[in-house]
Amino acid sequence: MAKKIKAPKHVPHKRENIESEYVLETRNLGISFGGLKAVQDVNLKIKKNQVYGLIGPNGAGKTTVFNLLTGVYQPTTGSFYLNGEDLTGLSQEKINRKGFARTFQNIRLFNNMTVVRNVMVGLSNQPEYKCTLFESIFRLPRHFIAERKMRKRAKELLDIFGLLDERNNLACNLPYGKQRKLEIARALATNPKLLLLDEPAAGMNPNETEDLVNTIKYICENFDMTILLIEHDMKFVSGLCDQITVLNFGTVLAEGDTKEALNNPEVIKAYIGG
Amino acid sequence: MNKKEKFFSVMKKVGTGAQKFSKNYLNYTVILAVMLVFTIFALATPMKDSTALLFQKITVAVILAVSLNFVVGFLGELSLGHAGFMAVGAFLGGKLSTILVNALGANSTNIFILILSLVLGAVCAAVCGVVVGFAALRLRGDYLAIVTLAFGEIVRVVFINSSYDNAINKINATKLPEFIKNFFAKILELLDFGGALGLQSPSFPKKKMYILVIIGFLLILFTLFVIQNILKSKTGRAITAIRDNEIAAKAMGIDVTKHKLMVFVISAAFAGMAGVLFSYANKPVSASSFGYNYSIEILIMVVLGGMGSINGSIISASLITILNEFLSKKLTGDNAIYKDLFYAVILILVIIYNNAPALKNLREKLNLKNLVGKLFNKIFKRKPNPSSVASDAARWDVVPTKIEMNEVLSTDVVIDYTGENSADIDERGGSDNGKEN
Amino acid sequence: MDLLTIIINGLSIGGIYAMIALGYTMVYGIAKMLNFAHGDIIMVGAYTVVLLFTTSPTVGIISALVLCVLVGIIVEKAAYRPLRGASPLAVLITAIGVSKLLQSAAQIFIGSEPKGLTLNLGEIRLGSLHISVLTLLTILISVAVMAGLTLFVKYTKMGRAMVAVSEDRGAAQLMGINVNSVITVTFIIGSALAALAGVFLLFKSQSVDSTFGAMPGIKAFAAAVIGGIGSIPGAMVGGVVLGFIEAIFAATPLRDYVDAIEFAILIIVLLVKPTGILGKKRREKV
Amino acid sequence: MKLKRVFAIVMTIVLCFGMVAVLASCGNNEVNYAENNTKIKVGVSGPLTGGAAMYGIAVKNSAQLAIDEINAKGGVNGVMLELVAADDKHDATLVSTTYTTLYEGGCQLFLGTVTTKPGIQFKDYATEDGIFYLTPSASGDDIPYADGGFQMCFTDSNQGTASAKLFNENYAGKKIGIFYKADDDYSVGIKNNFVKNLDASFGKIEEASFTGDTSLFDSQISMLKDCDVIFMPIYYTPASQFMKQGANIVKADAVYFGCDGFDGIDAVDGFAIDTIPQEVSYLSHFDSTATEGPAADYIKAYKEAYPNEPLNQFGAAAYDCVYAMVAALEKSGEEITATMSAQDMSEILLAQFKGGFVFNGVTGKCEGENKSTITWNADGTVDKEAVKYVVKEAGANG
Repeated sequence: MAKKIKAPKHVPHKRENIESEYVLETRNLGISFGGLKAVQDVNLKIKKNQVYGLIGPNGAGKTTVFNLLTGVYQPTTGSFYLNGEDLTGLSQEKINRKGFARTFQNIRLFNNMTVVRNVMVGLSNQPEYKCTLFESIFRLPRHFIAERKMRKRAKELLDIFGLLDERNNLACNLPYGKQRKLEIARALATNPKLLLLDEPAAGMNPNETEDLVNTIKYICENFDMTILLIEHDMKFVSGLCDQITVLNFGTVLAEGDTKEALNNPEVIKAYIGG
Repeated sequence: MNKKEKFFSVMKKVGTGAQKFSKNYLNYTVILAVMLVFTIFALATPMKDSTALLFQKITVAVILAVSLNFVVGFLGELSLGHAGFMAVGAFLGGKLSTILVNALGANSTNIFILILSLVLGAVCAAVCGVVVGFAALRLRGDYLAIVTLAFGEIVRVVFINSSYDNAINKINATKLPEFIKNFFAKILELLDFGGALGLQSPSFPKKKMYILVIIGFLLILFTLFVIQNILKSKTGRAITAIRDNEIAAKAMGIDVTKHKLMVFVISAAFAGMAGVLFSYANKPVSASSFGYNYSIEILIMVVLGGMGSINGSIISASLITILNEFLSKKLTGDNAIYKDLFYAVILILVIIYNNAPALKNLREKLNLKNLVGKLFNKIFKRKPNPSSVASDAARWDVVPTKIEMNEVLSTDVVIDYTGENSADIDERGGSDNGKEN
Repeated sequence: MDLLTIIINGLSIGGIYAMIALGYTMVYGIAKMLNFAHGDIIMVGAYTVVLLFTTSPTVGIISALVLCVLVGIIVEKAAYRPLRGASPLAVLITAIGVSKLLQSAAQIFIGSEPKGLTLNLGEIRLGSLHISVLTLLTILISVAVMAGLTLFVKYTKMGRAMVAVSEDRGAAQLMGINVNSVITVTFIIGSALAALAGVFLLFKSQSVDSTFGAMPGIKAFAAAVIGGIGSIPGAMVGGVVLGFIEAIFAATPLRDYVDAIEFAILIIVLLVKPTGILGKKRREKV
Repeated sequence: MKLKRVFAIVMTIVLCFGMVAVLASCGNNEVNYAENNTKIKVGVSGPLTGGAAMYGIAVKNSAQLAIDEINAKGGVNGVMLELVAADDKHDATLVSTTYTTLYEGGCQLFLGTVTTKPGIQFKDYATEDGIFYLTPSASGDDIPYADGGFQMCFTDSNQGTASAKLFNENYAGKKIGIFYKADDDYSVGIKNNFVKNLDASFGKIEEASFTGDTSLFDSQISMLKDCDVIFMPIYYTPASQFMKQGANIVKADAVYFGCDGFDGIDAVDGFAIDTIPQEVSYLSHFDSTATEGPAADYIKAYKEAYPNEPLNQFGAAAYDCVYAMVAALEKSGEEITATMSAQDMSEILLAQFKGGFVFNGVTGKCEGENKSTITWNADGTVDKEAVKYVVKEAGANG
């Protein structure tokens, strides 16, 4: 039906796994919309248990990188690897199942579902809660076992974020800060190897931010997690990230240790203006 | 065992089953109870034909409304072709029962044949559900609604022209070998659904209609069993997650394709079953009964009962069917048109009341939403404190009314230009909320 | 049937579809809603003309325009505006309700029997070919309307405001555009086009009943989609394409399946190229 | 918690009892004629609203007219009649309501349904209950049956055959076109039989069709424009639209030839039939333009009683139906009471109608002041003479 006659000259990427010591490695990752190169030549290398920052002025292409990594957009150039496994060109849900989980800049919760059910949606694909549709419909034992286990796990996750008491409230009724936390909890529920946080501290007051920093640290340690985050709050970034990449106009401006990169004159110029 | 003892032993079994159900599943209990009372009455005294016929209509309407609600209320997609699925079930099931009854020389009330027809009707409708479901993968909102409407019309046109006497005559007039002529004649005969007049499939006589009603009640229970169990499982959470925010659902690893297809297929299958029930109660089965207007009638039941409320659908389908029956007897002549006007006005008012952003405060103050469902919850099931209202087991009763749903639905068209899994998402609805980056 | 006749028949019905589709496309492009009641506004217009035709056709046509515009404004204010910002599902269901409301109101006020008139505008004969004056008028006026709309959108302040609202309602509002009034104007234009289409449709069929506009309305929406919704020339192209499809299939043994074929084409277009022939593609930000 | 559960059970019981009460009030299946009936009830199911309302309303009014006349003359052996009309909107699914309304409401004489589609369901129910009906206008081939379903109108196939016969005799050598409605059983039924019985000498027949509510016939007119005679087995509304739209395109000396559905075409709203140049005629069992004779008497009486209501052959047939059933009852010589059951009355009627009952009515061919002669075949079909009526001669006068 949909013949590829009209398709843009997009050569399908042939997936090849590589040897890599990094949790996430991207090679020359880029995308162009029409003629506009929104992101080009991004090479990220993120080690295990690292909290990696992706910063840059507005419109630098940070969220686009996230969208590329999570399969929302398909890269026009380059590829990316999770522990050496090539994930380029996979669909969003497949990438998630491989081990990428993300939050959104504009919160995207399942608003008309309760908090605990939001998290349970994230748990759906875990092998330990496996039960088929048939088992669910006919209420076979595995359904109940899976449900009980999922609920327990969801409560544990909510407890970490201090949301346990809110678990039966609708997600849309939560205050803003808690909605952010719920999004992270929900992302964690998919048991990712890499967590992508898109401006997790946006709109939070200093107390909440500090709280969040602690939570992220906690996650990193206790969940054996690697985190890639986008943030504008430099204090937040320097307090959390050991390495960062600075994007500007879709290209990498600087990368490396947080302090060094932030003191890079190019970066300061990009931020302060020039 | 004599008839009476047998009856009581069955009753006892059903009784214990009912008690067990009533702990968690109120609607099963009520429907079971109604069914039992109906059965007792049907068996004990010959009931009026009109009563049995009315109940027959109610059972069909309830199955249709609940299955449509599965798509509209829970998946959040508008289907204007539900009558089309029903037509597929009615015609194919009816055709099968016609063939079987003729071939086996069986009675038209043969339950075995009825069950086979129900299965075939459901399967064929489900296949159509796959077709429409595929459209649902690429389209959303208004566009999908139009596709479902178009589907319903196509089904209607195909069935209304499904009389091939002329074609057979033309083939017979050619000089083809006899066996080819016979072959074509056989094929066309198989595809013949009566055309303009409709299919005269076997149906239950009025006096036996109560059997069809009981089967209808059992099918309602089956519908509820399947749909409610799906909704109260991880699949159901995934479906409501897709409704609430498709992009986030994908990011949570939910296979949107699979779930959307599944919802359309299941909903279509039940509509198909309702169609078979319909074909067993009506003669002829005419394609003109399954037009766009009938789809709208089902939609009205769903909307008035509350999108996303199964109990609401059951109640409103029953009440509207009874009201229709009552009004069509009471309103004669020109007055009958007022019924349509009434439904149209009620539909508009209910939607505005439930959805208008400006009425949010009023809504919260009056809190009428799902009034009946809430009354049910209040009286039967849930503790009266507010946290229990939000108890997650009951949360599938919630209707999306917030702007957020707009966010989901505003992206009408998902196009896949590359033919791969690229995620170019066409924005047609234009988002109203400035939150987007 | 010879080819020329098919072409003329196609243009004649296609012109009317185009006129309706123009209204659809305007409303859909700017108000972002599928106005199911558009077809029924056509019916309102046609009824007005029929009832006033014996008095004076001109008065009939003018009152049809006025009444349709009034109905359009009332419907927009009373039924659609309260739902601005609500889910499109709700708006769509309301539109269906409005459509049913107009139909049953027409039945109550005018009756379920069709009303008719007899009109003969004559025809032009070119050899064996007969072209009715009405067909020529239909084509001319729909082209003129399309041109007028294009100019209006391009060169007037209100037109540019419409484009802005259709591109991004939020941003347009921030730029000081009164979105409400833009949408009202859209509905006025759409309803006026519906009235015009109603007049031509009536002159063609010479009879009207309460479901007069329903089918042409849905088909014209199909035309708008095929042409590319939101695109003014697209509506024109879509309408003519649909008119040709109808005329061509009417001459084949498949004629009884014409509706099904048109809807099948609609589905295929939506699945393969949802932006239609002349529509453009946009992407959503995540 | 516990209280709630108890309450739930109580509520369920109350609900069930409520239903019991509802069902009980419905009573059992036996219709109590002795209690309900003081007059003989005549039941008819027809479209009183919707697109086909003009037929149902004409039937209802005409039946009422006949009943009023009979009552004024003292009823059936002194027992008065009463009409019960139920609205089926030409929808087969509503027959379950209309039939039970009539039957359970105590009707004893049945006019069946006005249209064919609901009529099939009606026939099923009537067979089950052992009810006789004489339908004025449900012309489908499936409607009549030997054990109780009789027709006052011709069946579709008989109309098709009769028309073909007329064509074979009158229009030999002309180019024939057919314009029919593909999704209407009436139209398709007549058309198929017409084509089947047409002489082979006519050569190729142009067929054009339409479906649904379409009112634009450009393509169909283009296809039929060269035909000399256009056969139109359709109702008058689309026929009038076709004629108006094709006035200048179709041959000016062509003939539009219709069936009983044409009856009333000269009274269609907004259709100035004199402005079209072609001839319009039809084959029917009733002449609604009659100015003298029994048909004219009926028309006059109808117009006096219902000046603004639709008048067509459906009504005339219904008028005849009521008179025919009453005549049959009177002829039987049995004692007729208002409290007889429908089954008993049906038995009497069936015996009469199957036993060579002859009725003189306003439909069929009336010679001068004499009423027509109508008899019935054992299979329920009617035997009377159809007449070709010319509504309008060729040539435009307007």
